[in-house]
Amino acid sequence: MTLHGHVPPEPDLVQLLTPEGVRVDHPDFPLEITDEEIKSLYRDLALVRRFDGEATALQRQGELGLWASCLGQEAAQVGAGRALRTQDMAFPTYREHGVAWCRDVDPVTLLGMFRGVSLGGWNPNENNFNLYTIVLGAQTLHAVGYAMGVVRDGAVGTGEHDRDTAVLAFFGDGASSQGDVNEAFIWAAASNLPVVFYCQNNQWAISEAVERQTRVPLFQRAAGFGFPGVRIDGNDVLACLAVSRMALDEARSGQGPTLIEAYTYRMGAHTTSDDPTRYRLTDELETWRLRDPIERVRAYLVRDAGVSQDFFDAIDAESEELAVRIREACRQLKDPTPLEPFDHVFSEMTEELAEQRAGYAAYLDSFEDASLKGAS
Amino acid sequence: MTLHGHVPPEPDLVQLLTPEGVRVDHPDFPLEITDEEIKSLYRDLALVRRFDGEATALQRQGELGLWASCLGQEAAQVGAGRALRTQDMAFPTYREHGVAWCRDVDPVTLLGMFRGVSLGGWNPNENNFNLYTIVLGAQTLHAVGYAMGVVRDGAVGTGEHDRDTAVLAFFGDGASSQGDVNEAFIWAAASNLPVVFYCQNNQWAISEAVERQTRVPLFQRAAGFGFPGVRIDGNDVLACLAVSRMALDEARSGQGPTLIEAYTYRMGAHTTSDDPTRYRLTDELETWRLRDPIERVRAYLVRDAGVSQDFFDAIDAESEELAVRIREACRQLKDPTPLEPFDHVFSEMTEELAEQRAGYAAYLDSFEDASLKGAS
Amino acid sequence: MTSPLEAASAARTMTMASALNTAIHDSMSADPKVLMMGLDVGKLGGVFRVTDGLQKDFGEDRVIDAPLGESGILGSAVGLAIRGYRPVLEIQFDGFVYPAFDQIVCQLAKFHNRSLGAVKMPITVRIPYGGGIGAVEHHSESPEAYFAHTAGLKVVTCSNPSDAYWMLRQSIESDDPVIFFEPKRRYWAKGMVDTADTSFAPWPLHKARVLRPGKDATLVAYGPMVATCLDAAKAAAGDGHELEVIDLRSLSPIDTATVVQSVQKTGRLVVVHEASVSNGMGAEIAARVQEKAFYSLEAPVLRVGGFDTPYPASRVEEEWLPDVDRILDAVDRTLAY
Amino acid sequence: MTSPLEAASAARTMTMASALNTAIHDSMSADPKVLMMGLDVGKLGGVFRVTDGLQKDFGEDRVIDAPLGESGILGSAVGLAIRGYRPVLEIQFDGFVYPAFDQIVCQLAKFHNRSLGAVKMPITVRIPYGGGIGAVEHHSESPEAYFAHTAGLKVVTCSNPSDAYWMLRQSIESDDPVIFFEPKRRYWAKGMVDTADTSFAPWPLHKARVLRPGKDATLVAYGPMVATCLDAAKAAAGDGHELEVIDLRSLSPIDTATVVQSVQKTGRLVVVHEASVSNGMGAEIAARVQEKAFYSLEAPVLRVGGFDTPYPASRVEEEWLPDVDRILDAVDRTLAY
Ligand SMILES: Cc1ncc(C[n+]2csc(CCOP(=O)(O)OP(=O)(O)O)c2C)c(N)n1
Ligand SMILES: Cc1ncc(C[n+]2csc(CCOP(=O)(O)OP(=O)(O)O)c2C)c(N)n1
Ligand SMILES: [Mg+2]
Ligand SMILES: [Mg+2]
Repeated sequence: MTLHGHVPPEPDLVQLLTPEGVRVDHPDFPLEITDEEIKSLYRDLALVRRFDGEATALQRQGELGLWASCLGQEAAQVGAGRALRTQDMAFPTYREHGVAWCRDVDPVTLLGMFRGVSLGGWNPNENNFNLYTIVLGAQTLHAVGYAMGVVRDGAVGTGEHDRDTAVLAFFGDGASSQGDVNEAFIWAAASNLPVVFYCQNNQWAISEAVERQTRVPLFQRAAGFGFPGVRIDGNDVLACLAVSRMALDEARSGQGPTLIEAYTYRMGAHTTSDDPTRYRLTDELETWRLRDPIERVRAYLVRDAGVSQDFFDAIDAESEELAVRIREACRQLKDPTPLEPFDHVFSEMTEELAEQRAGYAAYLDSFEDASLKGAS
Repeated sequence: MTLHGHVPPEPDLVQLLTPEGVRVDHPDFPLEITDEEIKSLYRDLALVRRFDGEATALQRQGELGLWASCLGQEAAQVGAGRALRTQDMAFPTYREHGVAWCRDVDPVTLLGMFRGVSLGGWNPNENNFNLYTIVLGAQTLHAVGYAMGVVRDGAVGTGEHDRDTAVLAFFGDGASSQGDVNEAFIWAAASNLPVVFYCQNNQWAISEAVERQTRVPLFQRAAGFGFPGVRIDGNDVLACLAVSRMALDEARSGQGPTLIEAYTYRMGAHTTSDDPTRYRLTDELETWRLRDPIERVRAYLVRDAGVSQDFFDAIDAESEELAVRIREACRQLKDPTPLEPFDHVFSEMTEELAEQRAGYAAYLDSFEDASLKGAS
Repeated sequence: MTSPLEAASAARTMTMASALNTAIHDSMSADPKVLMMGLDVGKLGGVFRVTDGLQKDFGEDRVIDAPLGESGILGSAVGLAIRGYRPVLEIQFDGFVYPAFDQIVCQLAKFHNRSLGAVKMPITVRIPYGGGIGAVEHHSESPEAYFAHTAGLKVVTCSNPSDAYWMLRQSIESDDPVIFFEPKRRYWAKGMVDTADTSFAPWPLHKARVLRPGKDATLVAYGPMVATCLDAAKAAAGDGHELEVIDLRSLSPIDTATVVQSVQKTGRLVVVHEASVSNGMGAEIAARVQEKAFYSLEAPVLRVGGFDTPYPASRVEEEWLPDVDRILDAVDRTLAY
Repeated sequence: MTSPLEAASAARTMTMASALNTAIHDSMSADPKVLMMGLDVGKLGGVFRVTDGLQKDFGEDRVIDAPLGESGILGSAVGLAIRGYRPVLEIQFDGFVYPAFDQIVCQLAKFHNRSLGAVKMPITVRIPYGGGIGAVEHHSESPEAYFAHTAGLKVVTCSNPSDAYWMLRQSIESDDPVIFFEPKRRYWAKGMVDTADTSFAPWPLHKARVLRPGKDATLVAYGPMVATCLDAAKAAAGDGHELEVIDLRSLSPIDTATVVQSVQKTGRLVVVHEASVSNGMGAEIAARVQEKAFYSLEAPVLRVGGFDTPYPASRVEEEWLPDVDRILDAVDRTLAY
């Protein structure tokens, strides 16, 4: 024998709806779902895409400083987001606009952060959707700590539907290389915490292909830490929903963490600041276009569920309304005043900071007296 | 199916010499070794134990500030240490006195660090034995970087015995939870580096049992990152030697990283500052005493290799000489002068620091003038 | 460890370590959301025994031996706080806080701000710090300035058992993150602690305290150097110099007013700390005092601290660390101006 | 990117980004041990294109897209240095250096010392820093004081393309670790760079430079604030005040002498930086100047910097950052003393 040279078999990718829109069964992950529910998922997907596209447009128009598009990842996000129960808590990265949507976070609030009127600015505990976290992987440890709290609150394994709580931690293929993410795995395993780690492997971390991070499928990492991992077709909203549900259920019932790798693709640039033509081929894009997460649902609905054009027209109209609403609301977002940065540094402003603030206020006033700043 | 509930089979523990001193074969890890070589390993083990015990005694006598004993881990260290070729590089923690021994680092130099006359103070490139690293896990990334250099130097996979170079990175069961160690796994796997990660699972991280870090055997973690892992009887110097050799050979030949988990036991306190009676039972100690790494080699030598008492007497005498030598040398280690801390901050002292040093020198001189310090 | 509640009637003499232990105990008794987490804080009671007995009293769910990762300790504490808990953390030694630096600077310090005040971060990070105990590398450092430079953190340090008790209780009660530096070489120093004081906070957490009045020059110190400065003042008194000694206590925010008032009286200031001088706390205090007491200063503010070198090997640490002589040397220099 | 060696004959106008790129290129050409490593530094050429074309010229072995972990980047660089390499590292943005803080403070800064000089750490850590570019959180910070407080590190920053080129080359040639801060909002500012200057180092790496002489007050700045201070000085000249502007360039060690000399002439000093004021570089400079130029100062050293808050949302950053008006306000205050 040698130590090296054992090639593990290529993993299954759990799929319940093919790119062509054919509903298939998976022996391990059954999903009971009505066509009405699938229509509702379609609506989510379509609206998220529209909102995301509008945000990209707003950035081009100079209304946002930046936008990190989730184009192509809508199924991965909506599938996971719709698997959550109200009491569950989600810890997103900066790209989970589809999950935010499912958690009823107003898209305009998200825009506020990318416009630069706030650094986040929503209450994580209001919709059980944490603030976006930009430092890669940091939020996975927050998810772990939150889950420790859940356990201490006795909100795991009671069997009560509205009490048992799971935590869903998002991260990307790139972030999987951060120490924090691996520490989160360790903590979750060692204390058997109710955390589902949800890695959207969109094949890229800015310009670095996932091969730069790992030479084996990412979901396999979980087994090394002692909990299950599974790779799913991240462009198949049904697979994402089914597997997320099962993992969240098992977390809530006290069976511990799971790692889900949603195999998907970042169809857009990393952010609006990025130029992907510098590092990837359009071929790849074409391949993935054929696996579009929305088209397949539409194909299924049209062909197998007999959904009429009216339904799609209505959603188009709703999308358009949404776009108009957020566009206008975005433009009307108020800039912070010069003194607002002092406001929430501490729960109560320190004397030291109050003094600094007062000095700055007096300085600003001196311009009002002088009637304009910049005249000196 | 459910995601959870699949219990992996308990791992094999590679063993070539039983606690009773019986030589056994392992189908995957053959070891060709003469009795003369085993006698030489015995000598290493015995001298390392003597040196380590002497250091503990020196600490008790107030000659050292601290000592981190390797008692019980001699086989894990000597087995790995003797598997190294001259050109290989070892990155120890703070407990690898047995590896230092194999690399011909003078024990007295190690004592200097624990006495407090230096912060390390040997040249890592002289014996290809890095400085002790106290910050847990940090050295595993240094090993990775060093291995990147090895690859860039074309010192991997050439087939030249004295050129191909492997890197051996030590860490403990506790340190396995640090982000750095997991990042090191990621880097080594992604770039297929010639690193052998060598985890001495001595069951404890100060007072924390290994179960606090992981619920599955540590060697399994490697597979999740895409390289082989193997658990060996860390108290069996032959297993340690055989498996380390194979892993280092495969690293040198360009087959990439391996994780070896040497399953062993910290027979002593964490350090001389520690009081293990507060957190562990003596039962455990008794169990492990029966697995002593040295006794089994002695039993084998006496029973199966017909080694006479003379051999053991000679080693006892050599041990005693060693102890005397280091005891005396330790007491004679020179304290740094007050100005020495300024010496190696930079490769060339900055003007700023030179000024600070001059100011302090003048201050010290003022006492010499005044003939004593502390008189003010 | 007897709970102070059982012995409420009177003040007691205790070591600083014991005062800290009692503070955590009392905070945990008072509020079920308070948790204690760190390495070896359970059965072992921490390497300095500051958490001795707490796991026995409050169970493994509230006194948590963490997996071995400082980033994990800080990051999970942030998550616990989002869920409404008030974690008290122990970093085993000063030199091991850096793996957690990212979570401290980017998350702990900023989360409340990022949420526009919606989420509080009532996390206390206890860090035994400073040198003089003959330890190996990374066990004797004074990293306080890194944290004092980080907006969103409060940074305090105690110099005696009574402050240890009360300042730790106040820190745990604070809704903001507090980095709580414990001068490890003073852990075994004894002092009176009145844990039954009903006014709870005998002294505001962020206020400095004049420990010894004097008119010739002011010494400002904190943590381990306070006792050294008091010794220096005693020695100076023998030479006829009356030094005012201020225990700064809070490093962020800084009670500048107390220092300035003193300097307005004495006209001379020496700041003392173990940390390397450059960009240390002494720089900030000097900068503030020269600004706010410009016309009062009869000599420049002088700084006595560790040199701008890595903390040295322990056999030379006593030479490297500020001591009475080096402080008096600075006093002589300021008086000579 | 044309190698400057091919165009050695003359000075050229280039952007700071291009000057940095050329510096790395020339360093890599000059010494095969120099490597470039970071996130997205390969095909993409870095998010700011500072490493544009380098991978094409030097191959993937020497221009390395790192796995995504800053601790890994720093830690592996330390290992490369032990093996004899000279890594140049790119940290993508200021706010992402913290996961590497432990490796920087405990290893990079201390390794040479720990080895008693046996091992050099010729590692350059490039960090684009500072605000004013309308970015989201963590992309606009100024963490230089953390590093300047860390013994064993050298810390420098450039304010113009020529310094960018030469200081980076000098940093890469240095046998000590250098934290090299690049003012990202000035990446596209242009200036003359003479890469063919045979004297190699037109100005010592750790020496400050007087950019504009003046007699009424001194402005000390570095990196992004140098241009702002020059603007302020121009505006002040209109009001009849002659301000001397010093580009500090090196934050550790600090060229105190140049600053003190200036203050001895002007009697007044304002220090300007983007970082939060408390415990920032301004504190250290104030502390040194009041000590070394005590009798020359006619007014206290004033500091203009970011407030003691987290870096704010970008729509208010221009108000938060020091600008010409805030600098002139401080100048007015110091002149009024
Ligand atoms: C600690 C840290 N380092 C660097 C960055 C800069 N950065 C932002 S996103 C990104 C790539 C992340 O890739 P991945 O985790 O795959 O997520 P994706 O963007 O593809 O959704 C990088 C390097 C960061 N945000 N945090
Ligand atoms: C980053 C860091 N945190 C904490 C410590 C303090 N510490 C020293 S040894 C140790 C336990 C290490 O356990 P393990 O890795 O199993 O190695 P062992 O001591 O058993 O050989 C701890 C917590 C440290 N050295 N570094
Ligand atoms: Mg990605
Ligand atoms: Mg151990």
